[in-house]
Amino acid sequence: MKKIINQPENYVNEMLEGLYIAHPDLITYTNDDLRCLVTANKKEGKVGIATGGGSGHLPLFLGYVGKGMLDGCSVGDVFQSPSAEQMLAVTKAIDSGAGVLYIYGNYNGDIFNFDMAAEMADFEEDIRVESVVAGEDVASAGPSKEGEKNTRRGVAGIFFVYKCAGGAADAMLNLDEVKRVAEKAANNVRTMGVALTPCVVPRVGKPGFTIEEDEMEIGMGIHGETGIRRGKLEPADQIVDEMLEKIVNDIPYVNSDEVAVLVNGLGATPLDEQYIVTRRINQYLKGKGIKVYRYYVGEYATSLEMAGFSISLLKLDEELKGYLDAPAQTPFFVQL
Amino acid sequence: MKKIINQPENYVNEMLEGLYIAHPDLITYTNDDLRCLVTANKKEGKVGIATGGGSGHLPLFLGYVGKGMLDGCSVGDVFQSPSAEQMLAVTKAIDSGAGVLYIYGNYNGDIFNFDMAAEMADFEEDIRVESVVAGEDVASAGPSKEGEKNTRRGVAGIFFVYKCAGGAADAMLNLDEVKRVAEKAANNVRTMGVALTPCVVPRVGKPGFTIEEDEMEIGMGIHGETGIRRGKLEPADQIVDEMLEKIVNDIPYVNSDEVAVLVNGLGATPLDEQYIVTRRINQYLKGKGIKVYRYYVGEYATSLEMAGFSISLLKLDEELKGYLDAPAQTPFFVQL
Amino acid sequence: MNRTYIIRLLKEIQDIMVGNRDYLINLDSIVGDGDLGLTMSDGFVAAYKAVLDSEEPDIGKILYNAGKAMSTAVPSTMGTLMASGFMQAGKVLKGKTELTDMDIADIFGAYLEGVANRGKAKVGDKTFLDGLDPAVKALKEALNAGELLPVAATKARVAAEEGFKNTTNMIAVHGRAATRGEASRTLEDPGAAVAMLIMKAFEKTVVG
Amino acid sequence: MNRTYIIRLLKEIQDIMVGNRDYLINLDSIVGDGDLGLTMSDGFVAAYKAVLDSEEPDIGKILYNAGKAMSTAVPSTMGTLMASGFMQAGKVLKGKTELTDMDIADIFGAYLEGVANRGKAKVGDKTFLDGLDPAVKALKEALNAGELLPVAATKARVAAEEGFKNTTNMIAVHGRAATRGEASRTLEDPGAAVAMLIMKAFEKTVVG
Ligand SMILES: Nc1ncnc2c1ncn2[C@@H]1O[C@H](COP(=O)(O)OP(=O)(O)O)[C@@H](O)[C@H]1O
Ligand SMILES: Nc1ncnc2c1ncn2[C@@H]1O[C@H](COP(=O)(O)OP(=O)(O)O)[C@@H](O)[C@H]1O
Ligand SMILES: [Mg+2]
Ligand SMILES: [Mg+2]
Ligand SMILES: [Mg+2]
Ligand SMILES: [Mg+2]
Repeated sequence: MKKIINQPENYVNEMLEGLYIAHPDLITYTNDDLRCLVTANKKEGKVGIATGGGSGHLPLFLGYVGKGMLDGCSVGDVFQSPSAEQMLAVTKAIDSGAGVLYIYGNYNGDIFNFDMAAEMADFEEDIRVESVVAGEDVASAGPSKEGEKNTRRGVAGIFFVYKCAGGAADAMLNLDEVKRVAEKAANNVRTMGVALTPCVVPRVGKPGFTIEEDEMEIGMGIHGETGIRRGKLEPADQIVDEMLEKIVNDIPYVNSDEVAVLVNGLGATPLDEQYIVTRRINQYLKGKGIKVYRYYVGEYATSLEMAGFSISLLKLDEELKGYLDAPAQTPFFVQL
Repeated sequence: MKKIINQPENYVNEMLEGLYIAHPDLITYTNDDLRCLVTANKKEGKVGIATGGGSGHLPLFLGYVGKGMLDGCSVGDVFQSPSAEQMLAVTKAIDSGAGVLYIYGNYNGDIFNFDMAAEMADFEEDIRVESVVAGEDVASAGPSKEGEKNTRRGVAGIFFVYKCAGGAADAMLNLDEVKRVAEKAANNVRTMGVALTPCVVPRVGKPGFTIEEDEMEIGMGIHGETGIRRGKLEPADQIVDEMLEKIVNDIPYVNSDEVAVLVNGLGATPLDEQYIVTRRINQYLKGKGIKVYRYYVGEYATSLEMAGFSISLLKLDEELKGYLDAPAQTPFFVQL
Repeated sequence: MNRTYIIRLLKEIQDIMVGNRDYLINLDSIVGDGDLGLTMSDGFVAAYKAVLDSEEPDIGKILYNAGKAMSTAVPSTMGTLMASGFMQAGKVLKGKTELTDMDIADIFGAYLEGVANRGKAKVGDKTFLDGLDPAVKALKEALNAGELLPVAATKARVAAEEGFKNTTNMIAVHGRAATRGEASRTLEDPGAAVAMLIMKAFEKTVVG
Repeated sequence: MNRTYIIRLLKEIQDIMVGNRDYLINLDSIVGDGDLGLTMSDGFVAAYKAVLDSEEPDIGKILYNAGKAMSTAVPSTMGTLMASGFMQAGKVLKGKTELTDMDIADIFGAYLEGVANRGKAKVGDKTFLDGLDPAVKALKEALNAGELLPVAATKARVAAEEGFKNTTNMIAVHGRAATRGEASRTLEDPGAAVAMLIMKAFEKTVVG
């Protein structure tokens, strides 16, 4: 395990200490708990947006707290949910009377704790809370049928949900409206990933799985969850085509649809390679008659030092375009 | 070699194609050559700033072309200098009568080519060009004596030189003044790095060096140049202390000096670890009575998929603070 | 029975979870990530500690506080589900300082309800519910039939054991085990084992 | 001698670099990164190609264009240095269409000057200069002493060979080899080998 760390037990807290030191103008914490991260610029009267989840995915989740996006984030241990109590503390700190929207990924632990926190907020604090769960990894399960629970894992596409909901809240829409926008984004985003190397949870000290020197795993989750298939590493263009085929057929997209594209590095994959991927995405979507409104390329949701990347597509309408384009300023994402 | 690429020969050009697709509002190219990258928002009357160098260091070098920083960048093959002809093409495209400043790293190939380009610009195009060479890796050589050539390698600290010079040019200072500011920044920045794993140049296909599973190399350069010492991997705090000791004693910094700090990931090292490093830097500098004016944390100058990080300190005065704080917008760096 | 009994019950559950830490780790290592022994022993220790020194006479509040402490200590899948069970029991029992035998059955009934509401699983989904649901049914049936609490508790414990064993005939549809699909059938569900252990601890508090 | 001679000279240099590609790769692999055989053969091929089909009578322009082509093709350390040599020679010879023997010596003198200006190395720093500098001196001395060009060319070639061999008594202070410090002394300098090859090619054009 080659990591630049001190005691593995202190990994998350020391990371957070560094974070508050580097970004005092944007973020702070509440409840005397480093893991209850909130914006340093609370906007009165605005719907608060909270997220949360396990550590090990920076800039996810906490990195999107700031102006124009999220207002708070509860921070768990590596790949572990934070507690409902921490979520509640964040909720209390960011509510300014307009209620709070939770946006988080579709994982058991997070769901249970956010649900519990929402109940506590209601019973104990009289804060109205609504929730939107992002689950858009097309590799993790089939599409959910009408009325059925969505069992797909939430991965990098949650960035688009944050951005659109953040834009809506910043425009002073009310809680129901912000929730509607977040749901629209969540329903119209699809992601697929590929992993080349495993990652090491600091307290575990060894890789969560092994993969041969000439292999890749298409569809692997951001905690190393099993993907769709493992096979020999292929040229970038071929990998991109396979991933996009699955994504594009899932919504499905039709000719002349407009999308935003997120190319996301999982940790160890250089930016160069992410742009080689971008080039192919552009060719592929052109071939399908799908227009790209905007590209985002970089590390948006990682898995420690895993090598690999994911592609997310967000199908846009005029409303989503507006909120996507709205300015934002957070420690890891600035848009004018 | 686990890379998401097509033919290694096409690595740089395909990366550039993706880059232009993703950032059409900020960058374009000149001379029908993808490798002659220039801003899409030329500001008339402003001193042009050009850089250039080998690929494999994204976001360096090209990623800082945009508003408020650089105006152009010639792009070489991985770890290879671009040609003087490409530099000249960029120079011609970005000059708007106020002359052009070259800022680049202290490497033989780059120096020879930028010097040749400057001569061509003068002889063939009547464009006045000045140059500032960044060489601030304290691990690569001793400090240069009065009048002697600086033999230190240029690494991540060049970001500060870009930022300050970019701010000065954007404030419409003339070429001599912009050069003076760039030189001041270059003279007051110091960097040191540590590497944990090697990187693979795509056309070479195998690591440039080997390093044991429990070892690190302090002071290694961003092309894998030999460092100061190789030893067992140590806790983060100990590594930081050793690096800062060397940096702080080099200028030297004195009590109550103010600095900007850049914590830079070399490629595969997660952001979490970079913040663990930030935390310790803060403790260390506090202990020395050195004030930190501003932190920058993230991947600013990488070495493909190398694991490791570097620390850069820029000693500030009021003038540099002003230019550092000035707004900028490039594909990889946005500051309000 | 009053607050003293409830605290005794929490202590027995704590002890049995600590004692079966490795057993649970092993069970969870086969189908999941192996953390269940750690989270259950840490979690029930936290629940017991939180109420041990309180003077609180309201049994509802005691149970609620135990749940909150647990949810803070171990915000994992089962940690949060067990906390939800306690908190629901707390809400249902709120205001009581003395318990009838039927109140005891209601505690477990509410606990079951709390877990079911939180996890949204159904009986038969191969979860904790498949251990606790038959136990609650057996407990209530026996008390309704006029049996004494110790006899009813033993019946509940036996039902929980059988429920746990029956999970080897079910396909997992929740959590990590679910990704195995049909291959999960013959495996014992670790969460159901926790239900069985809770019932064992309960039996001990009344049978002695 | 006119443009035909210069093009012949460029062809001979190209041929010798292509023929010594592996020799230069091996030399540079010992002290550097092993690319010198590739950059010198690619670079001098590009230089020759750029002027081969031109009708340009101005010898200065021919040399300048050869240099520009080389700098575009191989922007490496030695690639750019060799290009700088050609371009300086081009500037000095500008306007000439016929060459005296002394003009030939001036070409190499200017080439040396171009490399020295670009690289800012001194004779004795264990570089290309240590191969070419003694050769240029020998060439001029012989011509000044009234020797015929073929004889002078042979003396220059011998001097370059000796200069190259003498680099095994120098410590490298530029480029990759410099990081070795004292340990670089006994190694042959690859750049000086290139100077020796250039002089061999030159000798061939006049001795036949
Ligand atoms: N929705 C649910 N409702 C009730 N119990 C559940 C649910 N999902 C999972 N479980 C139980 O949780 C147990 C695993 O708990 P735990 O080890 O904490 O989960 P993990 O480590 O996979 O997050 C399973 O054996 C199952 O009994
Ligand atoms: N400043 C300099 N002036 C003249 N020649 C130099 C200088 N620096 C290096 N050289 C020559 O360049 C040769 C190496 O060239 P090359 O292989 O292109 O360099 P690299 O691959 O290390 O960039 C050395 O053997 C030396 O003769
Ligand atoms: Mg990374
Ligand atoms: Mg990276
Ligand atoms: Mg588990
Ligand atoms: Mg070389």
